[in-house]
Amino acid sequence: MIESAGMEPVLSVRNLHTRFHTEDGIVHAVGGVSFDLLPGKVLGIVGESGSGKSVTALSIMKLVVSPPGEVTADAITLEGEDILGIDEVRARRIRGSRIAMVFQDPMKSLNPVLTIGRQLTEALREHLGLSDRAARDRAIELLDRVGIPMARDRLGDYPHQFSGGMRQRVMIAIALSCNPSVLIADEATTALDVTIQAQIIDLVKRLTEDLGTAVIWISHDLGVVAGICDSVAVMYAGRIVESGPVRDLFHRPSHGYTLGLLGSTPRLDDDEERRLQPIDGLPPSLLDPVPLCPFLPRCRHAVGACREKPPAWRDVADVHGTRCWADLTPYWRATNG
Amino acid sequence: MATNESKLSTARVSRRAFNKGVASATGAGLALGSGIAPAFAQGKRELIYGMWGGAVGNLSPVIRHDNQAGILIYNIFDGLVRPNYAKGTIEPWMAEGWTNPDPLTWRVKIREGVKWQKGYGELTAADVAYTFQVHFDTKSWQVNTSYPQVESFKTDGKYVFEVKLKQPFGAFPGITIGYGGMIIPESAHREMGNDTFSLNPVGNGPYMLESVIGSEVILAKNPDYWRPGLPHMDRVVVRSFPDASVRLQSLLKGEVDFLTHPDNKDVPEVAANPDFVTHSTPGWNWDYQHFNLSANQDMAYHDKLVRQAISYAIDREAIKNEIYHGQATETDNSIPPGFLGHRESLLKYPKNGDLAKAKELMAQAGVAGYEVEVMCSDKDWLRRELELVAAMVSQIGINYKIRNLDIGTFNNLWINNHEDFQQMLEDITIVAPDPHATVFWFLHSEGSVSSGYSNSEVDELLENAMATSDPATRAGYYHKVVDQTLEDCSLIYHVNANFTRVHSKGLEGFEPAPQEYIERMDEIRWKA
Amino acid sequence: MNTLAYLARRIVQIPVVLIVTTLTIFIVVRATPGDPVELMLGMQTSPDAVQAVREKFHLDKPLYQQYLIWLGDVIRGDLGSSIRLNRPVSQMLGERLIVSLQLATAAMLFALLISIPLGIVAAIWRNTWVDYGATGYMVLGFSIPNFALALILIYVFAVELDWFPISGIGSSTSRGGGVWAFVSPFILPAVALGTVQTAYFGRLLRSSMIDVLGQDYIRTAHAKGLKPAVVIAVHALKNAMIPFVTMVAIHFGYMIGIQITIEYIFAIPGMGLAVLTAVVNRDFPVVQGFTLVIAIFFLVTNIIADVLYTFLDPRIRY
Amino acid sequence: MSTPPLHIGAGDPSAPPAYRGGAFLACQQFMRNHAALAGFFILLLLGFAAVLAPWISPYDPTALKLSEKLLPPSFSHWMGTDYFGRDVMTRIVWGGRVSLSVAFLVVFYSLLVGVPIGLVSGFVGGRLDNALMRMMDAFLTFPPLLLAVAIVGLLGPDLENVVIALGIVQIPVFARIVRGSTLSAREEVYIVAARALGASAARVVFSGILRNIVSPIVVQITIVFAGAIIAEASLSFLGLGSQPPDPSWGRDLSEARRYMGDAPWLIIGPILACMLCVLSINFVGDGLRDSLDPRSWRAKTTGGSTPRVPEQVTP
Repeated sequence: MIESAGMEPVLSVRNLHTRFHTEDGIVHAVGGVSFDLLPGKVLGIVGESGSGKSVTALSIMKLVVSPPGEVTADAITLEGEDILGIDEVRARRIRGSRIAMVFQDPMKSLNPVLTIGRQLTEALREHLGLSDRAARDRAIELLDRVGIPMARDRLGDYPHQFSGGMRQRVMIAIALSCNPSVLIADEATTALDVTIQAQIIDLVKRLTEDLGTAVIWISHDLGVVAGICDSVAVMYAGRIVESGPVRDLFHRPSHGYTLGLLGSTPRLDDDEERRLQPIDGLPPSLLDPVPLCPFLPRCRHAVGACREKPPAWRDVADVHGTRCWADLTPYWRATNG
Repeated sequence: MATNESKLSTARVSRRAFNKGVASATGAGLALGSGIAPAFAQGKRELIYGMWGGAVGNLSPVIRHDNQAGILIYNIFDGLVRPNYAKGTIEPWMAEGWTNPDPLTWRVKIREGVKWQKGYGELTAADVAYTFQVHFDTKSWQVNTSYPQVESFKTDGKYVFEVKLKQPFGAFPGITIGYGGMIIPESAHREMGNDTFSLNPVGNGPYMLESVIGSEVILAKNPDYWRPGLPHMDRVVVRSFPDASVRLQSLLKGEVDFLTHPDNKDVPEVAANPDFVTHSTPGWNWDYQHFNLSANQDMAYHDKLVRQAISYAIDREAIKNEIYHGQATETDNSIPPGFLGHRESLLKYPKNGDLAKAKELMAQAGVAGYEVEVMCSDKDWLRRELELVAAMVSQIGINYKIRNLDIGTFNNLWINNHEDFQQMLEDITIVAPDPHATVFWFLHSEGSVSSGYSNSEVDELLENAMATSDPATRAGYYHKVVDQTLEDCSLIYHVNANFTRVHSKGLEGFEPAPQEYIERMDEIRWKA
Repeated sequence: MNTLAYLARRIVQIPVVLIVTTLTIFIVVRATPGDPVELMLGMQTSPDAVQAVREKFHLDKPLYQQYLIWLGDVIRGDLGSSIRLNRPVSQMLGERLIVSLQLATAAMLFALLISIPLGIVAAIWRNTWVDYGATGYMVLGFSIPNFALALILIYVFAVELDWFPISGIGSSTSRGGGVWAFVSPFILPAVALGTVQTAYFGRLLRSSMIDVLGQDYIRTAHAKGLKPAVVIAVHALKNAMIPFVTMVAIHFGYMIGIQITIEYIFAIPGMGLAVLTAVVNRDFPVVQGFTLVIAIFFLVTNIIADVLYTFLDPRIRY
Repeated sequence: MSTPPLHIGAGDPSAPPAYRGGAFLACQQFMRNHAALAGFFILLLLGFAAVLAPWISPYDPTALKLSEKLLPPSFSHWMGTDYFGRDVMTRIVWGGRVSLSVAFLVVFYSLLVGVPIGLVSGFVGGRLDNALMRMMDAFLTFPPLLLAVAIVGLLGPDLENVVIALGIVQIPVFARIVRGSTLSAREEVYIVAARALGASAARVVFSGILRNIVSPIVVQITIVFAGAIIAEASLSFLGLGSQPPDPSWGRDLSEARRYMGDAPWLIIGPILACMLCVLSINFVGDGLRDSLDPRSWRAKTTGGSTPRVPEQVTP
């Protein structure tokens, strides 16, 4: 469990479970996730696709439709308010104003038949009750901030008249329009090419620092996570298997899966002959989760304990914990690496 | 035998009719859903007439028109003569009288002081001559129907019209100046021309044409009609209802005040309905099976014994009850009641047919059975009748292969090229109240609608009947003709269908006519 | 600008299509056995009576010449006159086209009134009993012949309950009376005629709504915290409407062609019945004149449908 | 030192995932759709009833028995008798022969002509496409019932002409749908790839494009099939449909309208038959459309991909 270091977390999640009742049985997409998000900080959530990253975000945003979905947790508190049991009307008031989200594919995330201006000012009018005039000005200001040239006369344009990168900027403008305290970016840069990725990452860092917005950055790309996040949580098969400060985690990986991830990511400062070691096998079936460590079948560093009892959470450093029996210290690297 | 279901509806109808009656009497006749225009102060003077069939055609007496248009023309124009159905005679009308100085000359005295509508002057003999001339100039259908015997014609003074005939013609009053007696105003026709005249005809009858929009024709009262105080109605709105049962339901709902041609099935029920008056008069028409004797020589029906067998196999009473629901009279000859020369409806063939005799005749003819194509037009009750008849004749081995055609194809095969059909079932409305109009055209070998049947003796009898004008001798001739047809069976007659009209209880002044295309609306009025 | 170019190209093509249509109808009707004049003149026609009328309507000339004469007249705006009714075709058209359009509009309004909510509801609560109920009703509407439905409607609503009149469209009473007198005769025919369209439109809107609701931008709209009604009405519907409106426009073009049975039952002076009587009586000028107008109407509505498509969907600029 | 892959809780690991052809998966998917299954069996039933009519019908559909006129539904006459005393149920079974055969032939002919035209004009494009489409437009502008009247008038009222009359109007409908799908399919990468591999135009069209536009065609087949049954009924209502004595739903329906007050079962019988037939066709159509779409095939959990979170998670 990541304990907050003194500051009051803006968002804290305790034991979040999300299940889907499908014809083939109950899919445990998220199997007990807990974390805290500190104000102004960026928490990365990393993992393969299907590991429950996006479902976790959608569960927090209360966007999972039930049935077939079913979201349970001990507590989800946003700015001190428990948003677990609130009704749909209250949830709707929070979405977009207190907590906002940016999605992966900018090409499809904007409504093709509505103008950019309309999609920008909607949230403003809904949550802040701004008049059309005021909303327009705010929208132009937002577009300027996210770096869209000639914002004033682009309001009337349609999404298909914007490039991928520009659209993602608009998405960010929309998300930050009501100055939310938490921004969730679900694979926000995955669909963009590398140069644009870097611009978007800088944009998010700059804006969140100015506005003091806390960010949950969901990605499967360790490089991006390293660039933007303060701390990281590694998810596998619906559970957080390791979390801690980003530098700590990269240099002192303490879970077989984290090690495997790092092993399969090329690094600039690698010497040539280091061969990448892919993780073989397939992610486990989420139908009937096994009490043992879910990564066991694919883990290279499994020890006897792994096969007998489920790994308990243990702290490796003051804010860095893992759920793995193996002692992976031999694989740690010097911090200056 | 009205089932309780219909009693229920009757009760409901009467209450609704009662409300409507009260409302209209007090001039506030806008009942929900009833189409009656608000009544006038001094009682209603408007009638809505539910017409059968589709839209009404042209309304000029000098251009071929269909039966529906005939009804309207009959109320826009008054003819030279008028049939008296009760006495079965021809009465003077626009013609005050006519004399027959010699067998080939007829002089007709025109009534004086009759005005044309819309100020086109007075009706004179010149108009009559002009009308005949238009028929001959435009080679209209009447030349062959009503004026085949006319040699020449001229006016003698302002009010006398003289006609010279090629040969003596006893039926001159009934046909030449009867069916052919609708006169048009020379001044109006010359001014408008033939086509425009047919769109806004100018007549001398009780009603003027006000408008024709879509399938609705509005007739307005002719202010200077030659019979003072008539007609009682200011407006007659004629609306076409193609579907018979819907037409009747519109009457029951009060959307229509008067209709003709209801579905025969509903006649007994509506007759029992106290809010409506039903007239079901024996009509001057008949259903008949027609054999194409001018072609298909190899077909068995060319043997008259087979035809007699078919006539014996027909249960005419079943046709009357199952198809016409009692609204018809069985008959086996072509002269219906009310015609000169009528003796009995059924002279030779029993009402329920005689299957044994039919089989015997088939054996005599040495015919075990055969298949024949029988065509029928698009009249739904005739199609049902053909299915019934087919079942009857199948009992003596004859298989009627039914071919129901649309009216265009049907008439084309029957009227115009005579080769391509074997047998058919049709009904025919007789145009003039004289046996000549029915018997001659169908049975004379040169008759316009002959089926290839030629019997010199019958031809001679027909020509004699046409030539004499003494009714008794003409009747005698027609009796012999009928006896011969009963023997030859070139046509097998089934029934004379009744002509039915139904109107709301509040109306009076109707005079039921046995002819489909005559509807006298000059004396119709709403009861006070 | 290319929308106008596309429009121009489509409009230029209309005459070509019309010529093909009218030529085919011309040949089919002319080839049907039965000569209109003989049919009209009936039994006791004298040969020269027939000849007189044939000359009047150019029927004595060879077929291609007749077509060219007719085409020439049409270009000059003269549709000739009916052989059977002896009335100018254009006059008959004038009266009946309005009635047919009124009936088509009434039926379309009814269909939209029922199918749009049904389609949306069936899409939102898909695969629940709401969806099955709505789809079941729509398919029912699809599978009952409109004349059978008309008869049942008349029997129940006009005869037994006496809520609506049976006839009266295009009649003096409806013109003369108040609004209700004008509207009421349209209700039952509109329901009878519109029910089939309800099924088509409902199913189409349901499937296009389901597609749209699955799109990412709907999820974005929800993430923005917009009211569900706004998400459905603005975001989803505007997208789902694009194929829907096109289909509605095309079906409106069909409307006149399939009204015959309803006109027959409700005694409506529309175009269908007039053309049917004309075909049966081989009244060539009427058949050609009316089919020409029906074809023009169909093509125009098709083009409107395409233009609507560009107007509604900003991504497509032809 | 890699540990052997251990399938935990994923069913019997030893059964190799047998390769199952698309057809099998389509059937599997179709079986899941209960409505489609029900529709399919009803259609089968109607088909058998129509084919076996002479042997299974208790009464002769055309023999008149005036003594038993207008009897209400009873044990001996499940749907009562009509105005000539004929058993309504028998006439519906026999009527099915006419209506179903007309509908089947209409679909067959319009498919036979419409699909190739659509394929050619969609695939070839350019001036040929424009010409073909304008011709199709011309066909589409014919008022359907009027064309039927003219053709039945021209060729006579027997069944074949009714089929031709109704079929002609449906040809452009198929042509336009097939053209639309071909146009979009032609742009798909896999088609371009096939052509890049040197596949002949014919192979590309018939194996590539045709297979992928089967589902819109199937949906249209059900609509045209249902439409044909109703059109035959409308034609009979206008007096132009099939010839007596063989019964047809349309003609019985129009004859029955006169007895709606006294004998309502006369009108209910044909309507129910019509609706049952069209409903089952539509359910089968929907079922086929879903099952023919590979995306919707889901392999059972033995082998195959892990069961994923359902596609549509958000409201």
